[in-house]
Amino acid sequence: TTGEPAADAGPAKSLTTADLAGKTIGFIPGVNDPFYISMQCGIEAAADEYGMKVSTQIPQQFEAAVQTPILNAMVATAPAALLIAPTDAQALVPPLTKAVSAGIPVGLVDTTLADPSLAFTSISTDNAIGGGQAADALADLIGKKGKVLVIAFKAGASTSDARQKGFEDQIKTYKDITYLGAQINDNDPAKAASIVSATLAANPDLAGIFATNLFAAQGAATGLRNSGAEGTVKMVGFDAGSGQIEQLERGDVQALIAQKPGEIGKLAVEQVVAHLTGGEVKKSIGTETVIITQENLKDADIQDAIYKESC
Amino acid sequence: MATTTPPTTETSSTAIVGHDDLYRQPTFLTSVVKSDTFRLFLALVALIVVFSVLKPTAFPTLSNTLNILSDAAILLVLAVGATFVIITAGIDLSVGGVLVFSSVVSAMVMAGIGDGTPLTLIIGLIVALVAGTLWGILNGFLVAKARIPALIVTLATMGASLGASLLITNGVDVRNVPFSLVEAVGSGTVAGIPVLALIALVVAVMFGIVLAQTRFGRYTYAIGSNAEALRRTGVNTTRHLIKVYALAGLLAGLAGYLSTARFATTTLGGHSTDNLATITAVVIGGASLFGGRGLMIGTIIGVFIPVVLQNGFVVLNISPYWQQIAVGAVLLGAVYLDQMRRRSRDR
Amino acid sequence: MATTTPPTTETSSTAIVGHDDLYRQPTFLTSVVKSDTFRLFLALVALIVVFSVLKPTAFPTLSNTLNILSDAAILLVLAVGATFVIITAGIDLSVGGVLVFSSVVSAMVMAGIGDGTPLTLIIGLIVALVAGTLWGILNGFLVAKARIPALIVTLATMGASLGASLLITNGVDVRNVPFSLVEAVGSGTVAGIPVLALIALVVAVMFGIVLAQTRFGRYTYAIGSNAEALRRTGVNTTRHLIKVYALAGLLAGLAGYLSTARFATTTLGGHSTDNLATITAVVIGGASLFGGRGLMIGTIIGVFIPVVLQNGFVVLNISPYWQQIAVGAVLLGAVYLDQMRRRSRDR
Amino acid sequence: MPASTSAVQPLLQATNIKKSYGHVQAVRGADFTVYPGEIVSLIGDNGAGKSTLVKILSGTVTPDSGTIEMGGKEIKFDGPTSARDHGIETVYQDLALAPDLDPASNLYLGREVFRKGLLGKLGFLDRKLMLDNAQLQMAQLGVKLKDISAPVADLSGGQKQSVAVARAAMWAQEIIFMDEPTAALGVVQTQQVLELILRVKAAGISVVLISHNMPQILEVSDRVEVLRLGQRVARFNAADATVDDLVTAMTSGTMEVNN
Amino acid sequence: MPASTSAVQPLLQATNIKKSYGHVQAVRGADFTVYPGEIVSLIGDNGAGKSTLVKILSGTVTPDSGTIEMGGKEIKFDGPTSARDHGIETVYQDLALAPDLDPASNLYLGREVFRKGLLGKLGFLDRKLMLDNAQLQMAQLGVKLKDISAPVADLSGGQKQSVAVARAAMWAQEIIFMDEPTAALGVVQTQQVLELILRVKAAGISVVLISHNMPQILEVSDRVEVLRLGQRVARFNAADATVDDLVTAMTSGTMEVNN
Ligand SMILES: Nc1ncnc2c1ncn2[C@@H]1O[C@H](COP(=O)(O)OP(=O)(O)OP(=O)(O)O)[C@@H](O)[C@H]1O
Ligand SMILES: Nc1ncnc2c1ncn2[C@@H]1O[C@H](COP(=O)(O)OP(=O)(O)OP(=O)(O)O)[C@@H](O)[C@H]1O
Ligand SMILES: O[C@@H]1[C@H](O)[C@@H](O)OC[C@H]1O
Ligand SMILES: [Mg+2]
Ligand SMILES: [Mg+2]
Repeated sequence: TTGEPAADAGPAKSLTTADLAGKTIGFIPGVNDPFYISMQCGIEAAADEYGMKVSTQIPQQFEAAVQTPILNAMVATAPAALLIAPTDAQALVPPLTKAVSAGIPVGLVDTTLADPSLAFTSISTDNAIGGGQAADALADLIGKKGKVLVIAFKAGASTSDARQKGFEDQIKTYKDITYLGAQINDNDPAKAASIVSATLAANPDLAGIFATNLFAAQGAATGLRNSGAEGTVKMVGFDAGSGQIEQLERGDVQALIAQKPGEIGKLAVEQVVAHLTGGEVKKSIGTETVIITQENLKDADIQDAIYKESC
Repeated sequence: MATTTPPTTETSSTAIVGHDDLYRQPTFLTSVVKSDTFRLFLALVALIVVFSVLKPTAFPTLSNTLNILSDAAILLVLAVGATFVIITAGIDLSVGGVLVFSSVVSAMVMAGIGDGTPLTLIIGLIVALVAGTLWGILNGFLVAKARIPALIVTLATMGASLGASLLITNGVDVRNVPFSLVEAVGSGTVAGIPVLALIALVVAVMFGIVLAQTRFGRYTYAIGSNAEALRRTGVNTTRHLIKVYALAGLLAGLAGYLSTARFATTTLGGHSTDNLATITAVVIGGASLFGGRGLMIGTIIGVFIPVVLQNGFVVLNISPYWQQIAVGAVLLGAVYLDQMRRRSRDR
Repeated sequence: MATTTPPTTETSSTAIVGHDDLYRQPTFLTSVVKSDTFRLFLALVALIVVFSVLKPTAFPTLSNTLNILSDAAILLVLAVGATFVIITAGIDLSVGGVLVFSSVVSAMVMAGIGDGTPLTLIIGLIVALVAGTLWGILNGFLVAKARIPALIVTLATMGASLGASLLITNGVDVRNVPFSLVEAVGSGTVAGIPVLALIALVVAVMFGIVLAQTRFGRYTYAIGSNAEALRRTGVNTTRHLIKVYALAGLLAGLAGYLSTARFATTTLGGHSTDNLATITAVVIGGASLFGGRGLMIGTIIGVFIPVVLQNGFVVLNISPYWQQIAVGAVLLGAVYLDQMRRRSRDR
Repeated sequence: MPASTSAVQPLLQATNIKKSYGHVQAVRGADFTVYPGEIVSLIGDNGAGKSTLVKILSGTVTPDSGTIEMGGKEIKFDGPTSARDHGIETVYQDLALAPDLDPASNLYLGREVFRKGLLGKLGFLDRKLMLDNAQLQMAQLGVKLKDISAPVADLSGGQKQSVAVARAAMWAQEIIFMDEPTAALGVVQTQQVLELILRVKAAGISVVLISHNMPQILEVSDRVEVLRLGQRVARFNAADATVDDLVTAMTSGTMEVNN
Repeated sequence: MPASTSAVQPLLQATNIKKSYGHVQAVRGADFTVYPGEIVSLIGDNGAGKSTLVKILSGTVTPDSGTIEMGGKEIKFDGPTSARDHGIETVYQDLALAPDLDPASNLYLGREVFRKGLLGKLGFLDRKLMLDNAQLQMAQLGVKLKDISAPVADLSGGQKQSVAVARAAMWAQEIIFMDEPTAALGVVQTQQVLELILRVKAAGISVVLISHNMPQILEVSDRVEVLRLGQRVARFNAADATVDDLVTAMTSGTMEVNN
């Protein structure tokens, strides 16, 4: 893990770790999925060590307009600190500014803001690097030549954009690979499936697909299977829910870029504690990704990287 | 002011006007060709022709046709139910949630049994159908008995069924469904045709016949046309409405099962727009949201128009931003063509 | 079978039945208290009381009240337009897309000018209103002139306006909007009340008066009640319908501007559910999707019920999965209470 | 059947029926009697409450209070089904047709005929039979439809009314209520309906006729009951009454002495 | 105004009007004439095409072919507005009321009265004035409404029809078409409408009356035109005609010699 020391370390009033017991951390993920569930597990486990409670509220869609009222209501309950995966890099700035001015320290997890300075910490996967890794992995799988497609889960979501960008920048370095561009599935697996089958119809020689999150991967794998192209067309997916692992085992998918949501959660709680107790706070922490393939799947550390379904 | 009484010629017989002159019985062919649905069908054909001409190597191929069929299958099953609901002047926004719920409980049961024998698959199917039907009955009860507007009822049950699914799964998709289900139903084919598509077509044809030929269908039209008139003839309209929503639930249950088979997992996060897609298909097909009108053949065409559009645009590799615009434009065009003839009658 | 002619007593006068006996003029108070909307209002009050009792420290606070007002503001602006549309028996699914489009073009213009002077903000407002209105006119034209079902029209323009927004922004939200806009409108307050909420309330009251008191409002009811009757009286119903959709577009444009101010950016991905939320609010408020009925005060209450519910459940820290179920249940309950009295009349 | 004496037991006897809509009292303590096999006219000014009373007596509307007896036994209609089970059919003033369905479907609405055999068991309709019979019924009323498969919405005013009349006539067993059945009908069709009414009576079925056409009423009725402001104010033997008697009773607000 | 000779120029002259709906020919070459200040009845069997013809002559329906002249000049109605601009008002058989609006709103539909001053300019309605006038108009037709603010949907059949009649009478300048205006009316109200028709005529406005009540027609009309199967088959001077003449013309299928 990397990180730079925070500019303004610690809040006005410092507590001892003993004071933390019974206090609540509010957690608002981007949407309901195994990635955020694993993160919630990490947060709850870490909070438990300090006797803190976690109150989680989940938007039904990965949308700022859906997330904002939840945030506002959460602020009304005055938690000791708030951890949030903003669904838009800018749209969440005003309500989060209000939260901060209401005296609630805000930490960003997974996604981030265009200007994260209002948060005392932001912790996320380096998604651009992850996208680049996906490009390399896919290039290897297809022998560094052929047509590739990206399924972006949502236009405008910082993680989706960064993964796509990272992938695009890296895939350009392979001169024999033709990049077909990105199609957007709006977090809808069925849409991803039909995009894949239609692309295959237009490009029967499609060589590879990169799916930027698990909703995209789930649908893309289905599309391949329906067209009988599973295995022939190579696929790299972001995220490693159990469903993705199963697809990997079956050979529908060849590689997964796994994030470390549990660790993001754990680190986030540590930063909350540091912030509340006047310890040293890291303003920004990047977590790594792990590439999972059939070959390394059985490794113990890789098994750890698989997202949790319950804590 | 004086009134005038202008002159009048008394009648004298000139020609007997035959009664039957006033009505020219159309031949079967002309009545098909002049029907609304036929024009819609032509619009669909036109779309297919255009895409085929623009991308002859990729669009009109067997495999792409099968793609389109698979993409449309689950939507079609939902739309069959929605056709009944909409003809009653109702609306069902809950189908996506009910689909997910049925998918979840049936997947859990199958996973619980743990093997992939045909019996297990059949048990799973029954569970899905029952689960869907129960939600449908709840919808129907609240609409017909409690008289709460269908929009509110089904919006509420959409949230409730999705919430219940998340609760029982703890928010995580059920994935250990028997793979035999995926092989047999999800990606299986019979005579080269995807099983999913076959099931959907059988469902559409079967319920198309029910709608057109049976008393159940007739009451469905009558409720949408004038529920009070039907009630006054002594029909229990409440019960019929409940049955219609139950049918929509049953089909959403079936769709849930098919979805599990297709994706090899439940798809908790993926069905928030199914309701609009379904209603759109039915309305494209010529049914009126005000009830009393609609045909199953229209719904079938109405399902395929957006699916073909979406497939065609991806095949043409049109940028996704343009796609949204183009889909809208073509949709309007197709429906407009169809609509031109309907003017004379009311809304 | 023989027929009988039973005996008859000839009439003889006993009592004169006064005509006015047959109708008891209700007092103003009883007519308010017995009105549908009042019961809905009571349901809202009941909700607020329950939440306040359960969480007295967090729910009934000034700051939380202001939160709720801000959360409701943009939805309310949209719902005001939708009230008109729904009373005409129409539907507008495009508001989310039109909101985004207006937000995008006005943000781009303001960013282009580059300063944050009041003039710039006003230009931005005008751009947003014009953009929204143009989409609304397009909707109205296609619905009223081309006679395409409103559901299809507005679904198509929803996609088209969103697609256009994505195209002109290249899918990246416009972020460099003048911060003065955010300060003045987005998070500004007047006498402690959020400017957003003030604007929304002014809009609601103003158009509530238009609906109730002006010819524009009356034609709106008349079109939804019996468009053909209005047409036969010589009113240009096409033009009026276009105006109604234009108004909905205008208000979506305003909502887009307010959204830019609130979020300090355009929110390309954030409005796919605005249409259903809006329609739901109007229908909770007592308007009928079949047209001819609805009140602005109902819409206002109808906007606040779901917003208060959502806020209250989060404040109570109810598990999010349960929330979806609970929201549905409470919604049904509130509308049911309100609906009980409406039975007698038609759908 | 006994001769016309007060000893004849009423077929249907409604007593002190009340019904309000909101603040409006539509029927305020009305009585009404139908004897077996008679034609009784129910007359009254516009808004007197005739249609409301008919809806109550045919189970379509639930009264606020009052009793209804058939054959001396009190009955409670819970919905039109129970009225139908008592052999009551009604031609409603608003016709109560499904405008999107064709005349045949409307005639058989709620009494569809199934096909023979398995298909019938499955709920399949015998459309041909219903269509043919419908055409027959309509022809008996002097109505020839140009396009028998056109939805009722497309019919002329009189044609619509004929469909409603034909339907009630087809199914009645004990009583037909006819709320202004000839209002929209042509001369010939009106005559046919009056003949129909006499045929129905001859078959032992009672007819309750609502009409504003006084000569017509005196022509066909055995008795006349008069409603005013929601109450019965007079009863006449048609043979003894004149148009003037009827008009006076309808308009001058006297209330009958209970007999 | 000249005495009744053929030299009188028709106020409205429709020639060879045709209109089909799908496969159904509703009007098949009908002619129709209205002279200034007369009451002319348009009669015919159910389905003869009377209502369709009225809709065409009041601009509501566009004919497939045929010409309409007013005051000798050919006119094209593009919608009801232009007919209204020619001083034509119509009582439609289907009444064409907005059921959710109250009677006053319906009477003034399309001709709302604004408040005085600025508010009026802004489109604010003078609801009190309209309400008061509406009550007056209805009273003139002998109709007292129990709840003047109730939506028209809640009125009795006759009350609804009175609203439609009152509306047309209020606004007509040249011609009123009345498509069975008394079908649902009580005795008193019918008499009032007939008197209204005579008053209207006395004011120099022509009335076209459609009715199936032959005695009524002979009582009030100056002339009668007969439609059969979509064509004019006869014309009568009311004074010279008997009910039998009319019925024969309506039913026995002769076609008039052009005069
Ligand atoms: N559903 C309703 N809601 C409110 N008021 C109603 C309703 N139905 C009838 N009324 C009122 O009750 C009264 C009686 O109406 P009803 O239809 O029974 O009269 P009617 O005798 O049949 O008159 P008509 O001869 O005009 O048909 C009228 O004043 C009418 O306005
Ligand atoms: N909108 C329509 N669509 C189809 N057919 C129609 C339509 N309107 C009328 N018709 C048909 O045209 C014919 C004439 O109808 P119209 O209403 O003009 O008759 P009418 O003379 O007014 O009869 P009535 O005395 O019964 O009112 C009828 O056969 C009717 O079925
Ligand atoms: O990182 C997240 C993950 O890929 C998934 O949950 O989708 C949203 C992303 O932000
Ligand atoms: Mg009546
Ligand atoms: Mg007619």
